[in-house]
Amino acid sequence: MKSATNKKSPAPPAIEIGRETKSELYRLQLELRYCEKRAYDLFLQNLIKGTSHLSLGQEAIAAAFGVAMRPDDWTFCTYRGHAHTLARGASMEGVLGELMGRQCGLLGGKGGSMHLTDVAKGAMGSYAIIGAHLPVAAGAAWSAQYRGTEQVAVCFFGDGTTNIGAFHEALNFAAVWKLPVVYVCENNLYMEYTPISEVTAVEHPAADRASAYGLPSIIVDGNDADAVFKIASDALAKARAGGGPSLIEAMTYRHSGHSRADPGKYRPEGELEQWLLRDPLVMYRDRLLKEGFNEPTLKDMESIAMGKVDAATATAKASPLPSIDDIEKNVWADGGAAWRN
Amino acid sequence: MKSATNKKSPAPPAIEIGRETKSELYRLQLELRYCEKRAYDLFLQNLIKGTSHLSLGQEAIAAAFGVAMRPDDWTFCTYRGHAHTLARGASMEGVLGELMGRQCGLLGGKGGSMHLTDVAKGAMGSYAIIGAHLPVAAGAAWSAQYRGTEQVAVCFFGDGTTNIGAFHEALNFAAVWKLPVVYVCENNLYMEYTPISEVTAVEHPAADRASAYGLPSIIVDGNDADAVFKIASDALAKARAGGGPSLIEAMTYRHSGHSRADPGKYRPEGELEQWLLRDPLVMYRDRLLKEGFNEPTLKDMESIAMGKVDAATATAKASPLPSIDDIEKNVWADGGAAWRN
Amino acid sequence: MAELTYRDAVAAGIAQEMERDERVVFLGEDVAAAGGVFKATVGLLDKFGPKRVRDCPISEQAILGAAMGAAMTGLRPIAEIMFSDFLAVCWDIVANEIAKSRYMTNGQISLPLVIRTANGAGSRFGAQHSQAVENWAMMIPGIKVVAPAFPADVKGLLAAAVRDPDPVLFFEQKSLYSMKGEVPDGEYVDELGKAKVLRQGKDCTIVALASMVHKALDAAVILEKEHGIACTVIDLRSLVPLDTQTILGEVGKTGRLFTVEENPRLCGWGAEIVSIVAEECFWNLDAPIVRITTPHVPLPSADLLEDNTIPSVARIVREIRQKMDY
Amino acid sequence: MAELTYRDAVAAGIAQEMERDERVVFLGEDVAAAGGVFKATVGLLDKFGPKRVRDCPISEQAILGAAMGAAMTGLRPIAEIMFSDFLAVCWDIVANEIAKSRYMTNGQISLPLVIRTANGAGSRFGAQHSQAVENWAMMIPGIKVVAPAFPADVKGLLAAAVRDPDPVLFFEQKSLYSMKGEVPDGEYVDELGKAKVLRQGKDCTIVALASMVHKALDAAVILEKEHGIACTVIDLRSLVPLDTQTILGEVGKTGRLFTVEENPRLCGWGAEIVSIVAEECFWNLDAPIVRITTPHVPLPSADLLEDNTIPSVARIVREIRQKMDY
Ligand SMILES: Cc1ncc(C[n+]2csc(CCOP(=O)(O)OP(=O)(O)O)c2C)c(N)n1
Ligand SMILES: Cc1ncc(C[n+]2csc(CCOP(=O)(O)OP(=O)(O)O)c2C)c(N)n1
Ligand SMILES: [Mg+2]
Ligand SMILES: [Mg+2]
Repeated sequence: MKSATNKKSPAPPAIEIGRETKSELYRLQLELRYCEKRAYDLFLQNLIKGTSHLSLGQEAIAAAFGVAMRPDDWTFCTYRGHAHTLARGASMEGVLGELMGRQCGLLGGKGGSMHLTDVAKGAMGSYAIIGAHLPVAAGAAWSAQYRGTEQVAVCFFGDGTTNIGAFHEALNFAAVWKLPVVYVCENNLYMEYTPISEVTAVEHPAADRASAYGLPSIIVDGNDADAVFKIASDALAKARAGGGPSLIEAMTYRHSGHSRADPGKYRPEGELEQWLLRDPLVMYRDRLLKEGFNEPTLKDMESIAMGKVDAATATAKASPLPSIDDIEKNVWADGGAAWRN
Repeated sequence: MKSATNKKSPAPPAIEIGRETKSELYRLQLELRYCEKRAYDLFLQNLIKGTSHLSLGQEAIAAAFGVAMRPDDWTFCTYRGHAHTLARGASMEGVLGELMGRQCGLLGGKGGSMHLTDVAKGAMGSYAIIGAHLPVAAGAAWSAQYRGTEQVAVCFFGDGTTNIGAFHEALNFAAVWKLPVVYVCENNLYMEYTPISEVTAVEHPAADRASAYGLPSIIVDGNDADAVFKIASDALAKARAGGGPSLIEAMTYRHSGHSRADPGKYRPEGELEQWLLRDPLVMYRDRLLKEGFNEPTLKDMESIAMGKVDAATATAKASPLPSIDDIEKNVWADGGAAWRN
Repeated sequence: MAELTYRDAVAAGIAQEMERDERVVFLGEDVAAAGGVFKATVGLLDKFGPKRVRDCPISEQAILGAAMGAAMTGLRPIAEIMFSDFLAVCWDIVANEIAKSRYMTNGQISLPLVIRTANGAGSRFGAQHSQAVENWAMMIPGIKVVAPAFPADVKGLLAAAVRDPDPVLFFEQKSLYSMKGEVPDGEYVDELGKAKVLRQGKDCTIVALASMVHKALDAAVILEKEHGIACTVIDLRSLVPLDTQTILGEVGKTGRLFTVEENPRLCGWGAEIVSIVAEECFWNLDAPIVRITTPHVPLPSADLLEDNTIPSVARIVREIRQKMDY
Repeated sequence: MAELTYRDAVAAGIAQEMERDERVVFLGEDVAAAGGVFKATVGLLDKFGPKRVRDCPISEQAILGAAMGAAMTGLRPIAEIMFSDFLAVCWDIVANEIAKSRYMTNGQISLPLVIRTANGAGSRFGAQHSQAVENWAMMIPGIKVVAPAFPADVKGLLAAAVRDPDPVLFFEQKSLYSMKGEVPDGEYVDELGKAKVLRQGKDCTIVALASMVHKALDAAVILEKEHGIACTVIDLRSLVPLDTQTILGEVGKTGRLFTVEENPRLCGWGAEIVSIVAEECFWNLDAPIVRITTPHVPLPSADLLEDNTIPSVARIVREIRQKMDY
């Protein structure tokens, strides 16, 4: 098992995390975990079709950024974007409804699991073609820079994504233009079914390449919400201050298969079990207890989160299907799909 | 003026360059120089149409590789590929004829200046879309590796090319598969009209990125044929021995504009003049004289080279135009262009 | 004859060619150890080893570029692009490099390679994983375009593609991977550029491809039984080369042409066929030519929406019936 | 009215919009300091400064991705892709991202952006710098496609494209950059999706685009003078939206349709128009519809070869004359 190392990282920023923030971090991780688990159950019940990519085990990263970001910052995610979208405050019924192809879905059933978007919350889309959203995030950052709004774009992607051309173009572009964008590589050790080490020339696919863009190498334990929160806050502050982009590699592991279709058989025996010992939620709960949160408070939070997921599930299930008329809507800004007169 | 530095380079290999090799290096540089100048003259006479990108000032690199490579090695070039194609032994009338759109042209007038190819000599094509040939060269190297032939693919490209996605994909791919390919970045300080430093996040666009592919950083004085020859021999030997790819950054400067259309006005005053002092041909001639070659020998070589260019020009001029029937030939292996029955 | 799935016919076709010819190599993402995300290449790694069956990074330009470089130096690579939508990230290598190299070099460079890719809708994968993009390829001179509808054609045409001296883009229909069908045992090689008349009828000619062949056949049964309209159904099987003789011959007999296309409307292959028929078979036409296509929209993902976007059997029946009333 | 070149009309159109709207920004390779390799954007850097007019690395995916990200967050970017052939290296951003985002997000994301690019043949640049690829774009639902033939249209349609709330791919014809023409002074905005009837004749209708408009007009003069054939000539000006009313109306009058396309034959925009006419205007047709296109080959570079590959005035005259003898 590879573990997070700090060998190449700058000294951790001296941010102190308050109790309220810690509570937020736990709440959000809980919601993401429970909602993803629910999505999985709904698949098994055949209420969710198509494909779906869960973030189980990787929630600390989405949660930490969700808490650290300003409401008007922007998130860009991949097909594995349920958690990141929820972490910006998108409604759970909007997410579950979309997975189920209901009218209440964030996209009214037009996009599905891989394209979750909630522009009002700053969730600027989930992109299902590897690498594409990295330059798009740079563009949003350019817009913030141009207008002087101090907004920051945060772009999440996987280890496998570092090998596609768009990664390289976006990083260089962002660095040269000193754009306020934070690139977050969630290194979960696999690109789909292939170990990342078998297809990548360096050990740390993001961090070992930061220098190619004049950026410092940053590696963080992606299963430790506090550690990610600190790194995130630092990178966001730097971006807001005009200091340009950051590239962060967060070491983590997904507990489930790559997608719904994948039982994850290619993993060496015992690997999952070892990572389960480092489950971000379990670790965070232990830490909170050690830091003086009490068991009833945490239990309460847990049942509130579960209640939220249950309510959202019920709402989504009750939502009607979209209308066939929707098919020819919203190709163009006029709401229609006409290509001729 | 930026000059070549060796600060990050490994110790230069201990290759001794014999007198015959030196003579070859001078001969080849002369031929490349004279032929490119002739191409320029032929433009001015309107005998060459379209666009054309000359290597004037950059000949040492093409020549050094041309001498160092094995006859069955492969070259992949860009639209700035006259010199590299000639350096593999392609006929001068084939090159000039192609520029003039004549039947004797290497491509029978089908390709033009930007696509020179001579498969029989291992010149596997000139590619006019930035970056595309880097993965293609990796593929040729894979084929050599697969068949165990110890052939090496050499791929030339410019500084500006390091910012496109295909560069990144090819370098990682070649490194992971340990392919026998040598990537040669000719850093002539400009991508077309834009100084490379304005659009690149690192000082050395190739060398500062080598580590992103687990490769050593190599910078060489691209105006010194001996220095390039040594580095080339080393990289070719490493590739042949199964040691995998190299990425070499050769510092150089083009004396003419980017293309036929470009007077080069964007260059700061005096820059060209300073680089002319480091003209690879002038420097090499001086060195040969110092090393005991005598003036008449060199003069002889020069007039022989010029004679060769004159003869090729005459042949090309005398060659007929291609036939209109050629238009629908050679889309397919059967020689034709039929897409239907 | 054995009964194979469409997916297993892929593996069978590749295996047949790899056994025969050591120059055939296979590369792609997750294709070796995992046997492909559609499980269409299971067993090849075990059979042919990691030197010939190779997993790649997510670098589609490098994958196709490597296939191209290998092909021009003596190998016969088969490269997989996981979803045909991803051809967009390596479109330069397909459209500008692979397709043009032989022509630009006046025949010096040969590229005997095959690009296999999973094409088409029906899996609720949304707009970026469901496109039918065979017309992207048909537009580009210099590359052959094949799209089989049946397991036997998968094996036979894939083998033909591997043996072809020119580059071939081979579209596998992802919604058909689990379809079963008879596939000839032993060495089996088909021929590129031959359409198949699957059914003959006097009233109209339906031209279809890949998934739409099955819908056209189903529609033809209903049209005959319920409405007394007898349809000829042509499975194109390949777009380049295009078997215009079969099309013109059949349209000549029925005087009526319908195309059924999964691609969005504009510039689909059906338009090209219409333009050929409207020029060369004009005097035999009895009525307007009608194209039944996906509307010109990206694909939605929800079941209900996706099913009502791509041409359905019901829609084919309805449109043909209405138009035959002319 | 001032006389401007096609190239200067580009700069004039951009300048007009940048002056009007601070959200309009412009990015591309060598576009700022150098004023573009075709000198179509000279003066913009001086006028609007380096914050709004920006030189980029050779990173087409980053350029279009940045334009997309900026557009969805409130800017109105104009991005240049130097040669339209290079759209292949960023095709994913065009075809899968920009074109689909509004639809996939059910209208949440708006992308008011323009991609300008130099299209077409005639400069002896060879197969990778000479393509007419407007049909690549027409195939993709979700992006508008414009291709002007005259300087005035360049300015007016470019302004309309910048103001359009949807993404527009704007094809400039590189062989026309030095063509001169009258361009309205002051603020000038045209409308997307309107074809223009440039000449009316009773015998047949010719539909053309960009460079082919000029050839069609020249051919029409010869056909009338030397052969007594009176042609209507339609300049499409935009492919999406497509002005089918004008096409159908004019074909209805003449009963004969010829398309003149610079793109290689298969799946060109002409095929789409033929398919519309063959369905909706069938009963008014007097004879086969004929497409005059570049043969389905990559473009050769030598003068003689290039000139004989793309449709020439002589070939248009010849084909129409022969076919009108039917
Ligand atoms: C251009 C492209 N190639 C391939 C794919 C198929 N694909 C989807 S996810 C994936 C693996 C991505 O791995 P990584 O970046 O590590 O992200 P993770 O799934 O682990 O979060 C691949 C290959 C794709 N969507 N787009
Ligand atoms: C994908 C692509 N983008 C842009 C161009 C236009 N272009 C041709 S050469 C060039 C500059 C290349 O610079 P560099 O790599 O430094 O090579 P040099 O010309 O200096 O040898 C550009 C932008 C192209 N041919 N392909
Ligand atoms: Mg991963
Ligand atoms: Mg350069």
